[in-house]
Amino acid sequence: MIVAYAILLVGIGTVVFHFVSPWWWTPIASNWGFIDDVIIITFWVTGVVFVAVVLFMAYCVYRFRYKEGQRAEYNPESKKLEIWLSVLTSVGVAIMLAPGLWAWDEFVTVPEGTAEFEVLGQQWSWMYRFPGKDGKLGKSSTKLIDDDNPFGLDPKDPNGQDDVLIEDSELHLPLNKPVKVLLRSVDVLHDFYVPELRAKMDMVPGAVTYLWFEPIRVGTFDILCFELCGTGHYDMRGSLVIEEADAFNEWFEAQSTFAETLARISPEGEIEHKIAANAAENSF
Amino acid sequence: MAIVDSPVVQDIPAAEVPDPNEDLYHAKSWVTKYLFCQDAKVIAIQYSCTALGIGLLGLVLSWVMRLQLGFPEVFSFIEPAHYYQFITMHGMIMVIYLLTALFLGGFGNYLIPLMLGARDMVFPYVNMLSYWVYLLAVLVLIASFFVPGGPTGAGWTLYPPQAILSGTPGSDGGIILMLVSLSLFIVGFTMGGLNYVVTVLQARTRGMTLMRMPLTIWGIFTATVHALLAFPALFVGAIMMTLDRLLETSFFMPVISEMGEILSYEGGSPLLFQHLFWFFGHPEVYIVALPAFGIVSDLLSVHARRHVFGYRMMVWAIVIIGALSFIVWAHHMYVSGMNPWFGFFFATTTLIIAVPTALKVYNWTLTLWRANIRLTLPMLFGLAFIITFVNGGITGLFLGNVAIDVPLSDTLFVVAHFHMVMGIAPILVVFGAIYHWYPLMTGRMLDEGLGKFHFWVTFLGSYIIYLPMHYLGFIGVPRRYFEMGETTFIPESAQDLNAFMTIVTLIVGFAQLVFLYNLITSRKNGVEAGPNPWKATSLEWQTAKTPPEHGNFGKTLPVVYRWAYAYGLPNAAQDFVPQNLPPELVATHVGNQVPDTDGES
Amino acid sequence: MSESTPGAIMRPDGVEGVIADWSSDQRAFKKVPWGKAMMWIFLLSDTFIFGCFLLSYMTVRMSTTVPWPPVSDIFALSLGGEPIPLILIAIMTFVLITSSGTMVLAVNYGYRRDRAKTVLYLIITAIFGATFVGMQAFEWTKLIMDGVRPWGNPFGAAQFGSSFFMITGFHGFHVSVGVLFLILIARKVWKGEFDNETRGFFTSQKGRYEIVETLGLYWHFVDLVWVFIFAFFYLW
Amino acid sequence: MTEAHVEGQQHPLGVYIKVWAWLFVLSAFSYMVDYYDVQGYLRWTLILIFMILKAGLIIAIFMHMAWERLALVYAVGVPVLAVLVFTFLMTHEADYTFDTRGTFFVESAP
Repeated sequence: MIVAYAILLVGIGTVVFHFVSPWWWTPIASNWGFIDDVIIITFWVTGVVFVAVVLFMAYCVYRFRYKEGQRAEYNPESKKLEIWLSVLTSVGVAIMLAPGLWAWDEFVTVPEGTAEFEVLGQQWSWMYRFPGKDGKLGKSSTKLIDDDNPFGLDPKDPNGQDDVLIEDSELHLPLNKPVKVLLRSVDVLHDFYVPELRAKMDMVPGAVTYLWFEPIRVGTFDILCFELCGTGHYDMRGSLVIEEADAFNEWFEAQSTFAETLARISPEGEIEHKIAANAAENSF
Repeated sequence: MAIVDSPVVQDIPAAEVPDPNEDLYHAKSWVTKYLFCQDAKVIAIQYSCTALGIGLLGLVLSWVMRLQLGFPEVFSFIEPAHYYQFITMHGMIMVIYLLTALFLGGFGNYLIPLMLGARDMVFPYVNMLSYWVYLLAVLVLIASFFVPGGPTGAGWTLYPPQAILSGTPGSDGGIILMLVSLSLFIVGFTMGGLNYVVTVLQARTRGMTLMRMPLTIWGIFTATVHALLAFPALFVGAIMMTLDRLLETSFFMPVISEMGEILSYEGGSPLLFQHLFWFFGHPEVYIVALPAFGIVSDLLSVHARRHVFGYRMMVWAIVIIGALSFIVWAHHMYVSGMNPWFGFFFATTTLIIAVPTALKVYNWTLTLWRANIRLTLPMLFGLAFIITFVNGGITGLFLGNVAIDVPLSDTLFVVAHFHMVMGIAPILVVFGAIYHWYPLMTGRMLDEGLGKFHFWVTFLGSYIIYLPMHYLGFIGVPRRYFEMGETTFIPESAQDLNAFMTIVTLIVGFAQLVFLYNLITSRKNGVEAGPNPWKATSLEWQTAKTPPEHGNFGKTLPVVYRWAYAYGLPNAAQDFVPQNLPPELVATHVGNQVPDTDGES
Repeated sequence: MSESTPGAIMRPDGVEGVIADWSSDQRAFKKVPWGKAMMWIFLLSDTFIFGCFLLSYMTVRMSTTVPWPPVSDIFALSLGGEPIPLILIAIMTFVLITSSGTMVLAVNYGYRRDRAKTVLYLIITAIFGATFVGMQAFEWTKLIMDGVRPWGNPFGAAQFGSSFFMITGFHGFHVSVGVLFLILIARKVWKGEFDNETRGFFTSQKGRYEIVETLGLYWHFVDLVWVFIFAFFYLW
Repeated sequence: MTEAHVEGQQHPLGVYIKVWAWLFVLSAFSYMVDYYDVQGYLRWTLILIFMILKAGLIIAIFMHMAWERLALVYAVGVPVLAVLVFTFLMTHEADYTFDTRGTFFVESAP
């Protein structure tokens, strides 16, 4: 008896907790609201199964509890019932899977013409790189990384000259403009995640991964590393400021380009000279 | 030709192999009888004790971690590096050294020969070696706590490059010992696993067809096949990572700039390790789950006094789940940066697995329908398993469905999910199984009062730890964080919840100590069980002596006439008919055991 | 079927036989002794190990942007002035195949209870196996002299050396273990332990000639793996 | 197992010798592929064909698979499919990695 009530309590308690829980996802700040919707669909489908199973169990435990001399029903299987259950389950699974796959298709297919920028992860900080006026990011190599070239950009690549480098963990993005984030790591696995954006992806050294989203809400959000990356993992934080285009442009203009950083490093103008020569060579 | 015998077919085929174990070698000295013993039952107990011992260490580690999470900045002795070492060792110990070893090495060794009517495993010597290599693996694992730099803190997934670089605690000796220990475990396990598989396939008694085997054996058998085919991937990964660490080969290591210094690695693929790891890692989930599925089916059936509903479906479900689990591995890697189209493939295969799994759940509950349910301890644990497993399985549908996994992966939702589904649920079955078979192993019952206390605290406690944890995951609280510090998105109340979970963890942990106490004291003080105290039908309860001796059965092996679930047979004299009761006695025989099992009495 | 098998049942063949065998009692693999069944399943597990080694090698080779070294030239050997590509590997292949041939003879004579010939062929097989390992050692030495190391080499992608030493090393280890067991079993056959079913010193299990076949399976498997290594590593 | 002697595999020596010879020939062929420096798809096809033939002969005759009951053949053969699926997927993974490297990284250090 107590056991049946306990099972009932656990079942009902779970559902009640679901509805009264103060812990729920953060208000969304990107275009990925559909993912939240799929979660809700999944909750409904699976919730019904959970409640049905638990209630059925509680009933059985109550109704068919042990009585001396009583004999259980001998009825090893019922094809009809099992086929019905298989079909129903398959339908339920399809209801969850279809929107899931659709959402994934959206997630991995970046719309044509989406602006790109790069996030660079390393133990245990974030840096960012935007393409300059040419809209193209220059090629890089981890081997080129040193104190003067923390991004490991190729000085010979003309596309990289006007890249805007942000050696700071604060990132700004303009509102309502879709962006493709190229993710690069120079040492170990990291993961770029802003809970309000719902989109995350690992950064794999020796490869470049990506995700895309469209910011739809102004605000300042936490950037967290979501893939264990060593002792300082929990401390690898950044912040994302989503703001109106004007404010963003103002911030963006104040940042320096790769060419400028290189020039700053060599006041003799040696490298600058070399760059100019390179650029001239490639400009035709 | 029918694939399955109908459940109660009474005829038995003629013998093809006359008692293949007739020349079983009996040990003569104390050392070979109890220490270097070749008897599967003794090996089982050695395995179980070692697994429970190392599991206790895993439990203690979880307390320390919870203290840090519940009360950050209170316990100054827990540093970030320690925290990461604790989570790594906790995960590895629980998954591999406790659950895998206990289900297969422990229950597998004990039950396979007994339930199949065999005298022992087919190669007792190799079986014995299996245990000693396992013990060596455990010792190497423990040794890693004492090397400079301590054990590895790379997370139980051991992802390179992080696992072998200096930014991770234990990257000196710890990671090497971890990899060596895993390799040893695999070698040792393979020795045992070959025994389990061949015994099931080749050493059954007369009349014991595959479709008459108890589901326990089906679960353990399929899981062992899994282990034999999945562990190789981990083995290869471990060898390659050891080479990367010691010889600076570049299998998993691309060019790396570590803290401003360019390392000598070049061109390797970190994702390769993840694929190898999860090609092992996903079947590993089923290595733990399938024996639990099988055992719980038997617990429910015996104590509900009713046959398992839809036995054939249950068997096929185990086999199909087993086969599919080799092509779902990358659902652990949706956000790993792998080839994006893999997402479609793996999400589909993963959700297909939900169908046979759900059918198993239905059949467990349908077993209770019109049954005669005895609320014994094994039954309670069985019921609790269903609830926790359904809950954990359902959250698996969130994580398996590729797009939903994107926001949820690497949050506490994942932690809650896998603890529910492959931590708590299988452990509940382990407890149920111990309460169920302890009388067979020792001849005495475990104390019922202590058992009830243990059950309620463990079940309800762990449920209220992990249920709310999912919701922290929805907020976006990451796993593997030493402390959250300042954030803009986590409410204050989340910390209160964390503190609450920590307190409950400690209470649940205490209950496990009560269980251990029960386990030890009942050995001497428990009520005498007598033969077949649960009135079960399967062969392990039909031995001449309880506990069974070396050779398991008497002079002749039992002959099986029916499936293991002949409960409530309408025309039988009592509500259960042992598998080896000759058909002509079904209507008249009363008693816990079949007489004349050994032709002696 | 011999009369010594009590109650032997005629079984259907083909796919029907699969179903009949799997749904029968006592054993799923009819006429297969325990040791052989165990060896087959071990080999299946080992197949997964070598499979994983080879696919890891494939993955790193396909994903690195550094060109793969010219394998055939690296393994060339000068015989009489002209370097002949892969000649050593070819000889090694022939040696291993020959050993497989002698092994199969040993198994055959074992079942005929021809003690002397069984021992003879087991020993020949062991000698071929040892020769193979010796040539492999020579090959390793040559490569190391050429500057190939597990962590890098002067010819191209670093993964060439790492995969080479790892895969051939693991295979060579298998061959060496096989040689040890060949010698061990040859000794047992010579002492007649399989004729009078003496119990093993460690295992306390009775010795039987089927052990030679079980060992044969292992030895052929080692040969089989080499077929794949030869194709995928040396020729590809 | 008293009946062990009837359970063994006994076959005439001739078939072994023939297979042995074939293995030599096939090995020689696959060596010739390299010796005559055949390149491209033809090379890979030939290598695979010879490899599969050799492997088939070893498994079927030397390892007696041809004479075993299908129950054993399937039990050993079917699981190997898992490795093939794994390999197939890894070719795509490796290609993908290679492509991103080519797109975003410069080849070598200065």
